[in-house]
Amino acid sequence: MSALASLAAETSTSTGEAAQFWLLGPLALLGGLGTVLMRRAVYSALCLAGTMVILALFYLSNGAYFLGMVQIVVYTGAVMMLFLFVLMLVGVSSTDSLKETLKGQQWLAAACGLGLGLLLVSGIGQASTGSFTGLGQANSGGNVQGLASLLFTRYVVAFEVTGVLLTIAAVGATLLTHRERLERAKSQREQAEARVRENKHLPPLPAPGVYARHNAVDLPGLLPDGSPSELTVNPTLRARGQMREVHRDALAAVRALEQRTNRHHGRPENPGIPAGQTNGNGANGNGADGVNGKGLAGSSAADGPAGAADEAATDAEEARK
Amino acid sequence: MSFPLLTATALTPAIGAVATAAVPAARRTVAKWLALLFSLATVGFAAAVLLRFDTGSGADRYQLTESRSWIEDFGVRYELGVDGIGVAMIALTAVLIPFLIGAGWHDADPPSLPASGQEGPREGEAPATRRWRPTQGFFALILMVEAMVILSFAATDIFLFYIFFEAMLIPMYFLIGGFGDRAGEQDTEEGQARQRSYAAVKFLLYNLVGGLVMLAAVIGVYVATADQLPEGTFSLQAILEARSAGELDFGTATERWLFLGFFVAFAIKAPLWPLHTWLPNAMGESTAPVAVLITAVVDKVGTFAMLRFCLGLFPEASDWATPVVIVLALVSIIYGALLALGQRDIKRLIAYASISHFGFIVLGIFAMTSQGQGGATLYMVNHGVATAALMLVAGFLIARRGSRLISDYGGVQKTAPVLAGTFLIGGLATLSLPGLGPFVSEFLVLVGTFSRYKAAGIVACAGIVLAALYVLILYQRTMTGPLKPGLEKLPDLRVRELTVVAPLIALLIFLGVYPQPLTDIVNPAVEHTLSDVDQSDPEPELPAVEAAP
Amino acid sequence: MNPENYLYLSALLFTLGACGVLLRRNAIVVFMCVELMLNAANLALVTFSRMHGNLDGQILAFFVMVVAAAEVVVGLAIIVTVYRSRHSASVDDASLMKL
Amino acid sequence: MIGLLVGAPLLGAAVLLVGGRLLERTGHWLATALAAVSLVLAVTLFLDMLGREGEERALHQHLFSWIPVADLQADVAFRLDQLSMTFVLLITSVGTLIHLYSIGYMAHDPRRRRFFAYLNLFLAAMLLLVLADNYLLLYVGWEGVGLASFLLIGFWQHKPSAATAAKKAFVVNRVGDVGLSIAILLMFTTFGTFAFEPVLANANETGEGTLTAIGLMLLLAACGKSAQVPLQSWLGDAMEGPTPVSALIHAATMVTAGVYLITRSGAIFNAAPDAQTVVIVVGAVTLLFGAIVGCAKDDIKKALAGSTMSQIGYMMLAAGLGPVGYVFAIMHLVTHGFFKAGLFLGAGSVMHGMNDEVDMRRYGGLRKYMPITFVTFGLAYLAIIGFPYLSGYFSKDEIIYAGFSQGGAEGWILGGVMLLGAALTAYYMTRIMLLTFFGEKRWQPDAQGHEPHPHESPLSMTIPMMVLAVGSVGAGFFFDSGERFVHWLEPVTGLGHGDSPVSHGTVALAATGVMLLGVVGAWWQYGRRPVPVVAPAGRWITRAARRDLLQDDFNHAVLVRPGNYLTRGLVYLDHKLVDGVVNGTAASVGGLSGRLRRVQNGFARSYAVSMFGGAAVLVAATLLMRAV
Repeated sequence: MSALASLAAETSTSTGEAAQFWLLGPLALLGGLGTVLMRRAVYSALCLAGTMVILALFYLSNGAYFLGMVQIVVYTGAVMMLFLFVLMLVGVSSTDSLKETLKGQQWLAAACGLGLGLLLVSGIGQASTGSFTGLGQANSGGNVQGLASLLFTRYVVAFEVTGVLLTIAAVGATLLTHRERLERAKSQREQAEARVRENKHLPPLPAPGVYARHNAVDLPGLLPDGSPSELTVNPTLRARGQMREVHRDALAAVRALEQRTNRHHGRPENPGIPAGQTNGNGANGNGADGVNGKGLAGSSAADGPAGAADEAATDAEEARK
Repeated sequence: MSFPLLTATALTPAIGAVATAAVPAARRTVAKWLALLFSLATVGFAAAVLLRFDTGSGADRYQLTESRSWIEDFGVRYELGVDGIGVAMIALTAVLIPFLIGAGWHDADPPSLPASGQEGPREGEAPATRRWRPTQGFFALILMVEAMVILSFAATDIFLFYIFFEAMLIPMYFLIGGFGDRAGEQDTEEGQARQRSYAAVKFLLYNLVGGLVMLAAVIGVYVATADQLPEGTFSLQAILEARSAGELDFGTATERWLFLGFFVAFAIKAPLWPLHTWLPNAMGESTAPVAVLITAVVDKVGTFAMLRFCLGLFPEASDWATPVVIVLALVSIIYGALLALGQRDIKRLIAYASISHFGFIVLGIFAMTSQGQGGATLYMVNHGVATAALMLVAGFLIARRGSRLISDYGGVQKTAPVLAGTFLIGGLATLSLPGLGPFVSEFLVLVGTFSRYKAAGIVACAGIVLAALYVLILYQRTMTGPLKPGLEKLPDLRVRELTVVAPLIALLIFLGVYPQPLTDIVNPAVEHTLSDVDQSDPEPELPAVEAAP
Repeated sequence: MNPENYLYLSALLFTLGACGVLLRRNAIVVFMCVELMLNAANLALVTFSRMHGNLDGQILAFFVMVVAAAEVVVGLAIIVTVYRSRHSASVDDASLMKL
Repeated sequence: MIGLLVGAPLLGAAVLLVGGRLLERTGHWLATALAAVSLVLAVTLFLDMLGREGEERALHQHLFSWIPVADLQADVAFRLDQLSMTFVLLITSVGTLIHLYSIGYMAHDPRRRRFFAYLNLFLAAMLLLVLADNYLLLYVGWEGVGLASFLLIGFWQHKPSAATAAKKAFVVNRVGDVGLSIAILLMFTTFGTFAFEPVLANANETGEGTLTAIGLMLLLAACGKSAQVPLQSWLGDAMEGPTPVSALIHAATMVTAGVYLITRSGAIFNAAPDAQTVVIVVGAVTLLFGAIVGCAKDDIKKALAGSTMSQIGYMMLAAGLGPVGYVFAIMHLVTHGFFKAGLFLGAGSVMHGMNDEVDMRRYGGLRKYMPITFVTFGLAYLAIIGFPYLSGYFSKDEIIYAGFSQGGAEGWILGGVMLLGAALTAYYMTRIMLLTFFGEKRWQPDAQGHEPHPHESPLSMTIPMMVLAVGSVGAGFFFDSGERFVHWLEPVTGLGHGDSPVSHGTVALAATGVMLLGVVGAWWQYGRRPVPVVAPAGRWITRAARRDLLQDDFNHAVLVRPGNYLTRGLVYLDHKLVDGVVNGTAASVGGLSGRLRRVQNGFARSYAVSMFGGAAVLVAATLLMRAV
C-alpha cells in the first residue's frame, strides 16, 4: 500500500506501474470484449467482474485508494451479484444468439461505436495535458480524509441528494418487483375442483421421463407413440428453454420393441395404429383398464425398454381375454 | 373616454356566441332565437356607429377611436377606429348576419329531426345522440365569425388586425367542414364528408399560408419602425403620421417586400387569380348561409385590407405593383366568368362568379381614382347583398331537391314562381342590371379604371357580357323549360324564406336607386386613401365643361 | 509511462461498452455494457484527478458510482417486471414505442 | 309631372308583381288604367308644350343626385323636348292600345297578371329611356327595356324555344350595351360628364378621332337594340313572345330606340363623318337583309319581323345622313310605329282565330271570316308599301329623297338601294297579304287535331287595330301637310337641305313604280295559282333567307362553339393545373413525412444508434472547433 502511495505521489509514473499497466490493460480490454461477445449472459457477467477488478487496481495505482476499495466492494461485490441474481430469475444458462435481427443495425452500431472511439482517442491525443502533478500533497492528509473534507464541505448538497436518490431507488425497486396478492391463495382442494370444472388434468401431472443412465427432471416423458410430452417438464425449465431433447435411439428402441411384440404374438406386421393410441390421454395415466396399458407403459418408459416390453405383452394378452 | 362603441359592436356577437353554445342540447329553438336576438342587437350597435360617424368635411379620418396599451414591449396596442370604408363594411356585416341565421334556420338540425324544407336524403340516418348539439355550434360559430370580422374591420393596429384576420379561420374551418348541405355529387354520406373536409382543409391551408407570409411582413414593419422611430409601433395612424412627417421611410426594396407580404395574404383571402381555387370548393361544399358568409363577409376583409393597409402603408410599392395587379384582376374577371360558364354545380357557378366580381373590386382599388376606389367599396357592399340574395335562394332550391347539379333542375318556375322570381332578381343583380345596387358600383369601377387605363376598362367591359351569359344560362336551365321529373311537388318559398330574401331585394333596389347615403360616407375615406398614395383623378380633356345644371 | 494511457484505455473500454449496448438484445447484458461504460468514465475521472493533483475527479467518480448503483437497482427491477409480464428479456420485444 | 309619367307604369308594375293573388282578377285593368294615365299626362304635357314657343319648349326636371363621387356627378334628371315628346306620345298611345288589346288576347292565360306587370315595366323603362337627361340614365332605361323584352319574350317559359330566344335577345343586347357603356366612359373621360347638354354642346371642341370612337360605340349599341346587322339575329327568335309584345316592343317602340339614340346624339355624329358613313352602310345592309329575309319566311310573325328590320334600316340610314335625315327618320319611325303595330295586331288576331297557327301556307281565304282584321290589316299593308297618300308614302319617300340628295355616286347608290328595298317591301307584304287573306283555304288541324274555326276577335282586340289603322292612314298626311313635323322637330335635330339630282316628284313616282312592280311580282308568284301547303325547296337564296341568311350558323360557328371549347378547356385546366400544383405540393409533403415516419421503428437499440451517432458528431464538432 505504501509503495503504491509513494508511486502515486510522484510526478511521473514508475516503470513498475508501466509494467502493471501493460500487463493488466490488455486483460481489461479482453474482459470488455468478453462482456460484449459472450453468448451466455453469465459468462459476460464474469468477464465484466474481471474487468472491474482490474479497474480497481488501476484506481489504487492512481492514488484513489478509497475508490479502489469501493469499486471492489460495491461493484464487484454487490452490483455484480445483483446481476447474477437477476440472471438466475431470468434463466442462467439461456443463450441468446448474436445474429442481428434489425436491418443494418450491426453496421450502424459498429460505425457509431468505433467512430466514437476513434474520435475520443484522437481527442485525447490532441488534448495536451502536458503538466502532470501527482496527488502528492492532495493525499498528504490521507486520501479518505481528503475526500471526506471535500465531500462534506463543498459537495455536501450533492451528497445529500444522492442519499435521497438511493433511498428512492430502493423504494422504487421494491415497488416495481413487489406483487400484491389480491385474493386468497387457492387451497389444493379448490384447485382440484377447478381442474374438474375445466375438465383437464384431473390427476396430477405426469412425471418426467428418467433414464437409468441419466437422472434429470428436464427430460420429457414419452407418449405411447414415443413422442415426448411437454407437460411432463417443469414450466420454469420450459420457459428458460432448458428442456432436454429425448435421445433419438430411445424412440427407435420403442419402435423396435413394438415390432418384436407383434412378431411374438404372430400379429401382422405393423398394425395400423397401436391400440393404446386410441385415447392419447392414457399418457396421463388415468384409467387402469388394460386397453390403454400401453399408455401406462409409454408414460413409465423410465423402467427401461425390457420392462416396458413385458408389461406391454401381458397387457396385450389381458386385452385379448 | 366615451362609450367604446366599436368594442361593444364586436363584443355583442361574441357574447352571443358563448351564450348560444351554452344552451343545452335539447333546446335547439332557444339557441336559434338567442343567436338571432344577439345578431339583431349587433345591427343596433352598427346603426349607432353609422349615426355617430361624422361625414362632414372637417371630420377627422378615423373616428370612434379606442386605444388601450396591450403588449407594452412590442408596442402592440388595442386600437380601434373606422373610416367611411370601415363603417360601410361593418354595417354590411352586421346587416347580413341576421339574414344568414334566418336562412340557415334548419341547416344544422340533427338529421333525425323532421327538418322542414329538407326533403331528400334525410331518411335512414342515425338519430341524434343526446350530447350531440350541432345547432348550437352552428349559430355560435357564425356569431363568432361575425365578431372577428367586425374587429378586423375596426382594428387600426396592424398586429391586432393580423390576430383577428387569422383567428377568423378557426370558426370558418369548422363551419365549412362540419355543416355541409347533403347535396354533393357524392351520394354517400362518407363521400360528402370527405369532400367537405377536403374543402375545409384547403380553405385553412391556403389562408394560413397567406397569414404566415403576412406575419413575416407585419414583423418586418415593426422592425423597420423600431429602427427609425424612437420606439417600434404597429399603430397604423402612428405610421401614417410618421410617413407624412418624413420621419419614416422603408426604403424601396424593403417596402416592396413588405407590400408583397401583405398583398399575397389579402389576394388569397379575396381570391385573386391564380390563388382562387379554394373558394369554389369551400362555397360548393358548405351550406348556403356559410357560403354567403365566406364570400360576402370574410373575403371582404381581404379587399378592405388592401385599401386600408397595402395602399396606406406602402404607397410607392403599390404604385410599383399596380400594372401586375391590374392584369391579375382582369384575368380574374374574365377567367372567373368563363369558368362560371363551364360549371355543372349551382354553388360552384356562383363561387366563380364571385371570383369574377372580386376581380372588379381589386381593379377598382388599384385604378387609384376616386371613382375606382369608391366604386370598389360600394362593390364590396353590393356584391355582399347581391350574392347573399342569389346564394340563399339557390340554397333554398337545393335544400328542396337535394342536389346541386344544374342538370337536375328545369321548369322550377312553374311550380315555384316566387322562388324563381327572387332567383332571377338575385341573378340580375349579379349581372349588375341598372336599377340594382351592383350596377352603380360596377359602373364606378369601370369609369375609374377607364379614365386611367383605357384598355383595362374595355377588357373589363367584356366581363359584363359574360356575366349576362352565365346568369341567364343558369336561370334558363334551372327555372324555365319543361318540368324535370321529381320537381312536380316542389314547394314555393315559405314565409321564413321570403322574409329572409325580400329585405335583401329591397336593399338591392334601394342601393341601386339612391346610393347617395353610402357614397357620402365613403367618399371622404377614399379621398384620404388617394392622398396616402398621393394620386389624383386624371382631368378630362375638356375641363371647361361643367356638369349639367 | 505517460498516464494518458489510462485515458486511452478508458476510451477503448467506453467504445466497447457502447458497441455492446447497440449490439446485444439481452437486456441484462445491455445493462452490463452500460456499467462498463460508466467504469470507463470513472477511470478517466480518476486519472484526471491525478493529473491535476486534486481530489475533485475522485469525488465525481464516487458520485457516478452511487448513481450507477441506484440505476442498476431500478433498471434490474424493471427488467424483472418486464420479464414477468412478457416472459422475455429481449429489448427488441419491447418495441411498443412506434406509432 | 314628368316623373309621374314614368312613375305611373312603374308603380303599376311594382303593385302587380308584389300584389300576388289579390290582383289576379283586376290586375290587367289596373295596368291598362295606369298606361292610360301616362297617356293622358303625355297629352297634357304636349298641349302645354305647344303653348310655348320654340326655344323654351324643352322642359327640365331634376329629381335627385344619383351617383355623386368626386367630379363624377350622375343625376336622375329628365329632359322633355320635342324629340322626347314625340316618342312619349308614340309610346304611351301605342302602349295603351296594346294593353287594351292584350286584355282580350291574354284572356285565357293563367299568368295574365304578370304579363301586364311586365308590360307596365316596359312602358316605364321605355319612357325613362326617352326622357333621360344624361346618357347614364338613358342607359338605365336602355337595359330596362332589355329586361322587359327578356321577360316578355320568355313569357311562355315552358317552351324551351321561348326561353332560349329570351336569353339570346338579352345577351345580344348586352353586347350592344357594352358599346353604350364604353361610349359613356369615353364621354366622361373626354367631357368630364355625360349629360346631354354639355356633351352635345361641346362636341365639336374635341378631336374627331374621339368623336368617331364614341359614335361607333353608340352605333354598336343602336345595332344591338334595333336589330341591325351584325347584331340582328335576336329579332327573328324574339317572335316567340306573345303577339302584343311583338307589336309593342319588337315593332313599334323598343327596337326604334337605336334610331332615337343616334338622332339624340346627332351633334356627335355630325362632327364625325366616318361614323356617319358606317351608320349609313349598316342601315343600307340591314334594309336589304331584312327585306330578303322577309320575302322567304312562311311564319307570318317572322316575315313581319324581317320587315321591321328592313324598315328600321330605312330609319337608321336616314339618321346616318345627318340633319338632312333626322327628321324623316323620326317621322318614318312614328308612322312605322302605327302601321307595323297594326300589322302585328292583325297577325295576332289571325293567329287567335287559327289556334295560334303561324304558318301562312296554312291560312288562306280568311278575309270572309275576319273582315275587321282584314280591313285594318289591309290599310296598314297599304301604308307600309307606301301606297300614295298613306303614311308610309310620305315618310319613306322623304327618306329616299334625302338619300338621293347626298349627291354624287353615293346618292345614286343609296337611292337605288332604297328603291330596291321599297320594291322588296311591296313584294313581301303583298305575299303576306295574299297568303293570309286571299286564295283558297289551306287550313290544317293543329297538333291536338282541332280543326281551326277562324272567327273575328273580340272588341278589346279589334278597337286598337282600328285606331292604329286610322293612324297608319292619316298620320303621314297629317305630319307632312305644311311640313308640320319638320318644324316641330327642327329645334332639336336641326334640318339640312341637300341638293338632290332628282326632284321630289320623280322620287315619289319612282317609289310608286317600284312598289307596283313588287306587288305585281308577288301576285305573279302567289296570287295566280294555288300555293302549296308545304314550302317548295326553292333556290339557294330562298333557302338561305329561310335560315335568316345563315346568321345563326355564323354566330354558332364563330362564337358559340369556340366559346364552349374554351370554357371546357379552362375548367379542365383550373382543375388540373392551378389546383393540381397545390394538391401536388400537399401530396409530396405527405409522402415525405410518411417516409420519415419509418425511422421511428420503436426498437430501443436503433434509437440508441442514432443517439451515439449524435454523440460522435458532437465530439467531432468540438474537435474541429479546437482544430481550427
